[in-house]
Amino acid sequence: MSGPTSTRATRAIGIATIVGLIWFVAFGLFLSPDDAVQRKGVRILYIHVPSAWLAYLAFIVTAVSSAAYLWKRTRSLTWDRLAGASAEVGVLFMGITLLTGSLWGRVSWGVYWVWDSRVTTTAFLFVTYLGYLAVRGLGGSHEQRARRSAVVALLAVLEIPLVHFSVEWWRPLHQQESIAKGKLQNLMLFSLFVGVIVFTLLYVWLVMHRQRVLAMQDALDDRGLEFAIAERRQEASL
Amino acid sequence: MVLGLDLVEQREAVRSRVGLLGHSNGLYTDLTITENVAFWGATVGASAEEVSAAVERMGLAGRLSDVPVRKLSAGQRRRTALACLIARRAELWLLDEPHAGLDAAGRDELDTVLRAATAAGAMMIVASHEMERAGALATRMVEVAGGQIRGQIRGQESGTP
Amino acid sequence: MKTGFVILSYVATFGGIAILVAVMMRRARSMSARLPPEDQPWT
Amino acid sequence: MTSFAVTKLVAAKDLRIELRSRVLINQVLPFAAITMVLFAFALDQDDLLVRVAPGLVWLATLFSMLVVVQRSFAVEAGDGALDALRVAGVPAQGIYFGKAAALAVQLLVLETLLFAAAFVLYSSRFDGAGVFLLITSALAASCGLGLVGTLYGGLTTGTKGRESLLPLLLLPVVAPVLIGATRATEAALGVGRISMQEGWAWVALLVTYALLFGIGGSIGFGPLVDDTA
Repeated sequence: MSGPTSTRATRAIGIATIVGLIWFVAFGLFLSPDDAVQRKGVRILYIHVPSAWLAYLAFIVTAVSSAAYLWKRTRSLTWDRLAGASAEVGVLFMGITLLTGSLWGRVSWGVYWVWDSRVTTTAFLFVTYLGYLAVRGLGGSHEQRARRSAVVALLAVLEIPLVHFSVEWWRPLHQQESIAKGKLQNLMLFSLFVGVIVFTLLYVWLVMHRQRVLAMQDALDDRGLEFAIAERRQEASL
Repeated sequence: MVLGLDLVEQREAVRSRVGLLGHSNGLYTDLTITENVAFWGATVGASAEEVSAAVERMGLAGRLSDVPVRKLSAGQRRRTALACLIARRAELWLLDEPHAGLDAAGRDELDTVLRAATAAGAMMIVASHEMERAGALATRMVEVAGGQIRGQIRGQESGTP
Repeated sequence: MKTGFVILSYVATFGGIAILVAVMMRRARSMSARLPPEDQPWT
Repeated sequence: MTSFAVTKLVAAKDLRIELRSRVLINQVLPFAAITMVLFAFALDQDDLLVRVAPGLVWLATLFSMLVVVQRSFAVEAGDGALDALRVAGVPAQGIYFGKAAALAVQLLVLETLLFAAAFVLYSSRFDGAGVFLLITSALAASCGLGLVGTLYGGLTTGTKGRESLLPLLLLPVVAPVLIGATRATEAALGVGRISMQEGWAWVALLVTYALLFGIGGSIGFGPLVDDTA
């Protein structure tokens, strides 16, 4: 598993993540009992709930590092790359949340999608951060990209409460969903707990690697740029 | 220090007193010459007289001034942009290849206008490939290549630009 | 039918992550080859 | 030059350009009208149409807004006018609020005409009491849309793939305005199971939305449009 972006730290976290994943799948699929109410359906929740929390964590990290980039004293492209890497991993987890959520909905109520406030806000977040990643893809220098995406990330934070509040008013939370969460026995709670730990490790591991890949990408762009300038300077002095 | 302002601390303040004219003229093509110049004048609260004086000095007065910018020639657009600089009381002009894209007549018109402006006291830094034309205008010339100053062609070392 | 969906959610989640990680690692290897060590401060 | 004076100046300039080029009347309005007619074809039942008329009007407004925003910044980017303004030290807040005000005015004109079309095409009816709620919600929604449209319009000017990026960024963001304005309009027209009092609650949400984006936008607009480091 050790690649060019690996260090002792990522290797340690990587191993811990893999061990955790094996535990998680074992508990999630086999060791934990069926739920009294929804029998097997609860196993999907073991992925759905942690990935939702990790997606929110990822977007908080993106917002904080965007603010750190914009603040004069702590301005550095590392913050920008961390914001980008965390947003990418966040979108991945949000995608998993939506996928497992709709599978769980299908299993529990026989319908893939339900227009209640939480699911709608999740979908909104997914699209918003797809927009954020599209903004990161625009041209311009690294500093322009960093500044532009930092502002968009902070604007996203401004939008979230607005959307959540208006969607909450529009379609209050479904009753069944809150009941299902209510009575999880301890073994199930433990699976959920393992899920959160493992997903957090996975998130950290992914972000560390992704951030270094972005750093290399920037370095490659800069090399390309320097080469062009050097060539022009040489050309001018002929 | 530029125009008495420290470029590090007062970056924003110096902008309003400097006029940059690059390849794009920064005009609203749907509006007429007078409307464009009046708009730019209004950003510094210039009076109607100042606006018409600016249009006058750039040789755009009369019927021409009510023509939408999109119908103008490149030379006329360039002069409209310069009129906007005058209307917004820019003291230092930074002109990037002002002659680019103009025909011979347009260049002569531009030279007379630039010479009149410097006579009226405007300070100008012109970047141009056309040595003879720029040479005729400049009181001091410096050759720049590959981002470094190569040499001083004419004009005193120090003293007024 | 329910177990099918459960298995699907696990396979899709961890299969997807595994594929993305493989792609990322491959791109990292190709980029790292073209970059001198000083551009990779973590090494 | 105070920001407020610049706001008035920029708004007047944008509206004069619009009056001169009449893009709103020649292109945007026909587009919106066609959208309304297509909605009628798609939905096909008259009683259903009356019920969903508010939603259709606001949907047509949102899609038209994309065209108006793109036009508003095409005018700036065409000859580098926006960059020239920033290089000349014109305050970004002034430009932001100026362009947002001009956009809001154009949206209000558009909404008035679309509501008229709704009364004709969808035979919507309403009593006097709803007028005040209808006008207030339209005003609040237009301000919110004007501010948000200018903010993301400024972000996407001059970038490649701009046509597809603006809807991707803008449409999710205006979801609260779509929900709020539609509910408030339904209350005003007395369709749907929403009371007048609830309608006013949605207007409060629209006002909060506009205020938040007024503040956030005026801070974010400068950095978004400045290309200098």
